[in-house]
Amino acid sequence: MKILYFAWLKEKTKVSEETLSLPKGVRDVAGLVAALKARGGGFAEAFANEAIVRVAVNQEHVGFDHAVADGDEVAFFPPVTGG
Amino acid sequence: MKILYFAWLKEKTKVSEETLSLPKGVRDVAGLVAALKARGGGFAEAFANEAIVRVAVNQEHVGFDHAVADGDEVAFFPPVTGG
Amino acid sequence: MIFVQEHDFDPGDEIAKLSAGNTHVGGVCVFVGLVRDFADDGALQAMTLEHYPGMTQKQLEAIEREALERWPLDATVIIHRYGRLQPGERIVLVGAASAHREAAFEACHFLIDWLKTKAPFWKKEETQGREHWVDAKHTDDAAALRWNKK
Amino acid sequence: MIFVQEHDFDPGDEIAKLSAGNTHVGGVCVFVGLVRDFADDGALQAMTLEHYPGMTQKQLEAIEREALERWPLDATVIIHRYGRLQPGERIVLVGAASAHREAAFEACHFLIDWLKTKAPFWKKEETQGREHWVDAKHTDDAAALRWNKK
Repeated sequence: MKILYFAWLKEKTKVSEETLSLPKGVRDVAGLVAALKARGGGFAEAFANEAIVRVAVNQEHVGFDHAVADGDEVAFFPPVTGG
Repeated sequence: MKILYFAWLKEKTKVSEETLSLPKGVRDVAGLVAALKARGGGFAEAFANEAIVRVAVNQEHVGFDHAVADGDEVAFFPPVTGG
Repeated sequence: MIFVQEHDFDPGDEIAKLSAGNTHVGGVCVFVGLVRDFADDGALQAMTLEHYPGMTQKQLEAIEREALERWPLDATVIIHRYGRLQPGERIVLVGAASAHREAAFEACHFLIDWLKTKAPFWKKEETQGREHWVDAKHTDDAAALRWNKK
Repeated sequence: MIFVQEHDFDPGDEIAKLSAGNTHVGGVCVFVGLVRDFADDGALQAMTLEHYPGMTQKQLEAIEREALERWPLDATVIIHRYGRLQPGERIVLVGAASAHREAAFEACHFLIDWLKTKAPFWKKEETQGREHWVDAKHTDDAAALRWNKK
């Protein structure tokens, strides 16, 4: 699966894009976030307050309870501020 | 006083502008309309349905109960349709 | 700024002028009204806009002043044409610039709604070779009413 | 029409295109968002707009499609820039053209409100020599909520 990070999530993780295999036992966004957080460092920091993190799976806004599968494109970002 | 007519009121009265002395006993727009109507012909026709006639005294929208005096500029027109 | 004129105007220029030299402006909202090719009774060949010159300027200034009092605006503009116009031609432009998007939107909406019921303009349509004066719309009255202060 | 681009755009051209060749259009409403010279914590030197390329186009198309379904529109446009922008520069333009004034106004308002909460753009402000990401505004969420179907 492809994981993307934007805005301050990119700055904290120091990663804009990475490809990884679906971690074992992970079925939804919440599970994926827990797995990423477990890496510690910038990842733990980026997801410290999950309430201010938004997620898109395959370029659609979804909730943390949305399913994820290998092959998905998952993006993490703050609430949008364009316009 | 100066009287102005616009749109179909001008077409019915065949007058766009006229100057006249305040008719005797006329104190308000309603009285002025009655005096103009009494001329008959196009004037009677123009004011046949007073509900669809609007009036401005000295270039301000007013009601038929508004006072008129010599020296006033009184304009009669249909509800506005610009924009 | 108020302009009552027979000639056309340039919407791009007007948008630019609403924020020219003022980097406090965060949003500009503009509405342009055009002559449509249809009327209630069929295809429209042209329309003629008559107005009450002395009063028009005064009324539009009052409408603009009201908008400036109600919203935190940096600039406003109203341009209204008169004379004979054909389908596709511009009739009117209203615009408002503000630091805040909502203020720009609401003020622009207010300007056109109030103009439609307060500015002394009358439209005569030419359809099927006949001319007739356009009746005022109840929907315009209703639209203007929403801006009455509670 | 959707345009996500680094370069500037011409609001006058966009207004013209919204009714070009279509004399059924009676009203065009356009909103232009500009970079202001101030931020919550002081004077703003510049801002940088980051976005999520693949998703941006898709989301803006969905927002435009929703507007076209809700109102009787003849044309719509959304242009959003990204990259580094200075005070006074244009960021975004949304516009709608319709036979009816209310439809043009509401659709235009809807486009910018939904864009503000759904399009994946993020602003980083440069103030007092420091950079920081802009927080989302509750007022933007509230503005977007009003368009939710009852």
